[in-house]
Amino acid sequence: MSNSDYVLAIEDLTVSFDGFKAIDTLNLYVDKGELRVIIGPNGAGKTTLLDLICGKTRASAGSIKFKNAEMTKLAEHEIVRSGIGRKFQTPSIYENLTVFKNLEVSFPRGRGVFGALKFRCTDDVKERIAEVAGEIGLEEQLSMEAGLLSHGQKQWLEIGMLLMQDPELLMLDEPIAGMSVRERELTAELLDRICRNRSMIVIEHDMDFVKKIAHKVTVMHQGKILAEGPMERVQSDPKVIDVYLGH
Amino acid sequence: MSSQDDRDDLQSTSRRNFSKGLATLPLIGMPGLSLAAKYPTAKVNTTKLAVTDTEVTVGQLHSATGTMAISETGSIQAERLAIEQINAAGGVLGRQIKIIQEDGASDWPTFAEKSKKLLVNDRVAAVFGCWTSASRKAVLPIFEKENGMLYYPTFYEGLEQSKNVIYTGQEATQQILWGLDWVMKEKGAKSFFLIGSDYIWPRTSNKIARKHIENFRHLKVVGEEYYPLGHTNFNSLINKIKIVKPDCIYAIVVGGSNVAFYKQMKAAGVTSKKQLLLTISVTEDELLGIGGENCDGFYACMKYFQSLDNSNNHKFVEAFKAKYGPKAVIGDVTQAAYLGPWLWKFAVEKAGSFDIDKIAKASPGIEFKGAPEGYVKIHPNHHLWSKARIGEIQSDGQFKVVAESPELIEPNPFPKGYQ
Amino acid sequence: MDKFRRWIASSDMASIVVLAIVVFAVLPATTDIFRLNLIGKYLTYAFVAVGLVMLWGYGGILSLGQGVFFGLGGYCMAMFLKLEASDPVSTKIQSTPGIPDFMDWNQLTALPFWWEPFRHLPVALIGMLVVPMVLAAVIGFAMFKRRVGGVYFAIITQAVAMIITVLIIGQQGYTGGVNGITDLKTMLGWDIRTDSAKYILYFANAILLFVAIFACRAVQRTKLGTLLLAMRDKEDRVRFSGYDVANFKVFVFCLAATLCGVGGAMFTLQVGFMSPSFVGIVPSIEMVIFAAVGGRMSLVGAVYGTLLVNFGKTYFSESFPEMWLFLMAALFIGVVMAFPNGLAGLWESYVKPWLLRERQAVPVPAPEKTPAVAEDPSEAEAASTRPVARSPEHAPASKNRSDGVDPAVA
Amino acid sequence: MGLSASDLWNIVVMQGFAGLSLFSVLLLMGLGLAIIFGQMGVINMAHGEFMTVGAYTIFMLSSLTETYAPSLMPYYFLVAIAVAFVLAFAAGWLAEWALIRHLYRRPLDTLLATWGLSLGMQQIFRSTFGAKEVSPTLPEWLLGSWSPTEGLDIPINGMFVMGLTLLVTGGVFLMLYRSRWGLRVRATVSNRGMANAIGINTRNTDRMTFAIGCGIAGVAGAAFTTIGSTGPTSGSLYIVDAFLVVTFGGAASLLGTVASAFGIAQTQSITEFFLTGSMAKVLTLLAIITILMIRPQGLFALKMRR
Repeated sequence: MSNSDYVLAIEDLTVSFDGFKAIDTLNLYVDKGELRVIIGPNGAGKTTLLDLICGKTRASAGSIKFKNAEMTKLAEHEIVRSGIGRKFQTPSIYENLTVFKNLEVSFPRGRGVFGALKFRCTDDVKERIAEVAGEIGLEEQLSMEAGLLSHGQKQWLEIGMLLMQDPELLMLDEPIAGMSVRERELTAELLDRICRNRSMIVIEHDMDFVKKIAHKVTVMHQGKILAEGPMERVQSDPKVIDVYLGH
Repeated sequence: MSSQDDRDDLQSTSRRNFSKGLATLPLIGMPGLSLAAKYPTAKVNTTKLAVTDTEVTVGQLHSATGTMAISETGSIQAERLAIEQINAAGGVLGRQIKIIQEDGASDWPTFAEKSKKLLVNDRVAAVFGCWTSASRKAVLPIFEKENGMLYYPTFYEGLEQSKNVIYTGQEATQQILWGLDWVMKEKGAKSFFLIGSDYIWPRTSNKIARKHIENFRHLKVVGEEYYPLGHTNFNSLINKIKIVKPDCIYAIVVGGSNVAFYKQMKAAGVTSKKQLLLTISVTEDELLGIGGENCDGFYACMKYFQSLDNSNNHKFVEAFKAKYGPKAVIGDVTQAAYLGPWLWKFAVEKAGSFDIDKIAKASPGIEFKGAPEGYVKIHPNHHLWSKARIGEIQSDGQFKVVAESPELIEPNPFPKGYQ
Repeated sequence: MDKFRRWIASSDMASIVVLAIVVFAVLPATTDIFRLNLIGKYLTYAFVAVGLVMLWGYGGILSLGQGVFFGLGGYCMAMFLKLEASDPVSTKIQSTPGIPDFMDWNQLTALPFWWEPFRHLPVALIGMLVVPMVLAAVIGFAMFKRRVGGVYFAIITQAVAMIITVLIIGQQGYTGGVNGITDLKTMLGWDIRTDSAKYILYFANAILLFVAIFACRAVQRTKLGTLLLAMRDKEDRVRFSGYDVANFKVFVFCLAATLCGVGGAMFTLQVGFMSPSFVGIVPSIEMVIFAAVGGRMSLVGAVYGTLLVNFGKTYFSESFPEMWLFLMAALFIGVVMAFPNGLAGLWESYVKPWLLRERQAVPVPAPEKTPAVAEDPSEAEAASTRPVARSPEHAPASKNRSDGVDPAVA
Repeated sequence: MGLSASDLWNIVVMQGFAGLSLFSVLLLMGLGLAIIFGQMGVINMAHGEFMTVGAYTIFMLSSLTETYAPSLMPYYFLVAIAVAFVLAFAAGWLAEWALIRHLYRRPLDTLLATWGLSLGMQQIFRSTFGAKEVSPTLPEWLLGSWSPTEGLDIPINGMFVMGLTLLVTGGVFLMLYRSRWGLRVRATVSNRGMANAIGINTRNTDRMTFAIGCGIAGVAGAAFTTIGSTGPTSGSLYIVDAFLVVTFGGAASLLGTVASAFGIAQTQSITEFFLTGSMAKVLTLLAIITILMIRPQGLFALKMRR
């Protein structure tokens, strides 16, 4: 079977830390335009999976193919440049730069040393920044130091920084942690909007939120996939209930 | 060392003792003022040096801090003692000597900076200072350019001669050749293992030693090893020595390494009972740190030892201890540093002027009969004629003088056949 | 007058102008040539300090081996000057005339081949820039590609400094050993030891220093400068924004090294010799201290810091020879404890508010905002784990604020 | 060269011992730093000076004993080592209180501050004991060598240092992994906030840890009087080596420090045997740098799930 239909095809992926298998012969396929949510109890290996895809952790075995290109041997920045964006669990933004600068730095031009020296903030860059800022609802805060944003705004800013690069696969690790109810709603809408022309993988614990956004849900447990499918089916899967309720 | 307190009683004892030794000198006891009047400042100082009717300023430039302070402290003390004694005896041309002390801080660029300050800013009439070759090399161009006069106390590698420096220590051949001949003749040494800290003085000295051993005496050098300055572990080296079993170890290890070397030699069973060792880098000062018990029975070749038995030296040791305490020790360089101010004084008086050019011209031929080492004379090449002596290390940190060259040895900083 | 005061307080250009007045007018006018030459020597260290602002303040990379690059630059220049000083006539007493004296003492009978190119001034000039840069690139690629950072990098640079020192001292036939390369006299026939030469060299050095400051300032203002700050605080985020972080670190390391090389070469010219005592660990740490005293985020501060520490060293050691080490120790400890942002921090938090004190009375649309960042405890904590405090009194932070505003908001 | 087989054997044994003895020297000087730098993250550039405190303690007590109770000379050394620990401990306590505790959040700043501290301490030594080196009189039994057979000399001071290293290392291991203090230290290291929250007095723990590290440095300095020099700047001879040992081992791992001391000592003593001293030093350092490049976190880095 050809995997070329999938944006992301993970096969037999394994990683072990001193013998402990955090990810164990895992297979996962993500479609174009799909918003996949990964859930699972703590220590299931969700974040490790994202780390593996974006190259932060190196696989012990298996393959990760993005648009049919092998990712496991690439350096992190090469993975990013091929179109994968990743948001970290705790908002990872440059706190002492302005929101504007945060976005500008993320613009995918002048990524080499000399490119960065030559880079000028031309009109198309400004336009793009304004566009993204509108998308994440931070137009008013562009000149504010990013450290002064609220926790939710910081999460949005990080998503905005990823959007600047217009990735084909966007991976978000707990994007609504620490958000108010109102902010969660806005985030759900935001994710819905930005999902239109790209694939996404989201890790989330909040089941209501998952229900709202997920096209398909993958449940992980002890480094393996326990169940996969639409939310309703997964929710009623006895194995899943077992794991979540615990013994 | 400006902390030295002017204890009048001590000073007067030293003065009394010393004046006896200097009875031959014509200036002792003459009232200063009349002498100064005889030599008006305008006449004796035509180059705007820091000389007034009553005072002449000299500089002292050693490391009071940093790693070299260990070695240079003795020189600072000896020069101060000499200057104090000269002042007590009426000064130079009726002028009291005033000292400006600068700290070279064991850092060659600092030496250069401070020497410039002394010569350009303070216009000192002479500088007593430097210890390592590196510091001398750093200041030498400045002394030549600004036309200053440096009295340099350390035994050194030679290969240098300057109008602006008087070398009161031995150049390499004076210290090396006679000593090597002595171990060959008296101890029957036929094979040598040369050891040094890795810098210019040990390397040049060992080069001269090797040439002497191989080309002139036709004996064998069985090993030559250098270790970085500050190296503290010599066990591997000691094992290498044990393999080749040289008749004589010729050691030029310096600084903190010195202590580690001898302590580890002793611990490895390489003691004077089994092994002959000759060094040119251990004086009484170094023995303070090494501990005599760790290297007793080994030999050092110097021109001066504290235990030297002559009346000049007895007075000198007495005065030194009176000033710096009964536990103070005097090494070869300390004595050489003590010569500096005296040789300068004699040169000024011979020239009748403080001008550097006149002093430089007057210096050759100057004798110091009151020198603790016995007698020295300045050679036209600005080094000193002096004797070489072999001392055997005693466990109390002193040397027993076991041999002495019969004649003064001529300084030869550019020895033919040794380069 | 008010306008002027506000300009002084708010523009980083103003601080450069003030420094220029100090360096080009005040110091030469008030000191004799001996002291001026000393200041010239200090200003050569300022190159290293300026480089450290970029490397450490901006890049967050602490190198304890900057002396290596200073030394290499200095040696390149010293080799050229030494060859010029070693013409066959003035070295005729040697057994091999025409080679440097220390080679002759070490039985070398011919000039080593790698000395040969240094007969030409252009080679020496290029060498003083390229040799430190290449070594920095080699170390940088080896370390940063492997993600060696922080304290590990600092300690490895110490080991490098140690290696280079041992090599230079051990290979004395080729390098002059512990004595270094001394007795340098002329450059292309021009006597560098005269007073007039010292004046000229002082100003040449000062001009080069300002070129360096402007170059660094220009780099700070590019995206690369922003990226350095970004990397320092959130390296992973930069990496996962598609940047090869190591390359940027190598660049800034090379930049700092090159500046060191220029400083070293100017040192050789002004002081007249070069020795391995600069290459070691002690001077390298001292140079870090210059930058720390000046304020590690401020280019201009670094120059003041260098001047202050060295004035202190010279003054204390001349006036209190017994005490001076205590005073220096107190200075270092005091700066680190009380003024972690150095002189620049003092300026930003005391002088500047004072200069701007009437702002409330006469409201003017200053390009600045004054967010109260430092009050937020969680952030203060996050920030303080980094070598650089990022409180609002920071020059670059405020620069970024004013920069960031213009396009989008206006 | 006229070497018999037994001569050769003796050299091999002695060379092996030389390596072990350097190992124990490196380990002993690294241990205190492994606690201060490895566990607390404080870059203590004054570590060498705390060693010098220990060395001068030996000197003072040897002088006192020699003057007032010469009959006790054979025994004073052991007591003096304990006193060296106490004095260096006290000095460390003081330094922590006055200086270090303000800087925990700025590790690189500790480097600068402790550099200043080391300058100050050197000057204190110089003012108190004079600029020249001193030589404490060591008890007879510590001097010389033990020769079980002809031509084989095992340094007694080397064996003593080795024994002491073993003792101190064992002690540190026990303290760190078996005692309440060790638990508190490790808890504080891995999560300061949490440690505070569960009622650990992190401030006291820090001070105690720093002081113990300094105390061990004092013991090392005391032991090194048997093999090295005692002077105001003696400590500076050891500082870079000590940092390399700890870094090379992987800062947070005590076992790493042991392994790295062993590796560095063997490399150095073997290369020294076959090459010149200077080249041996260069090669050893290059090897360390290369391995650190391959394993950026040191030999025994904690592999953590990120």
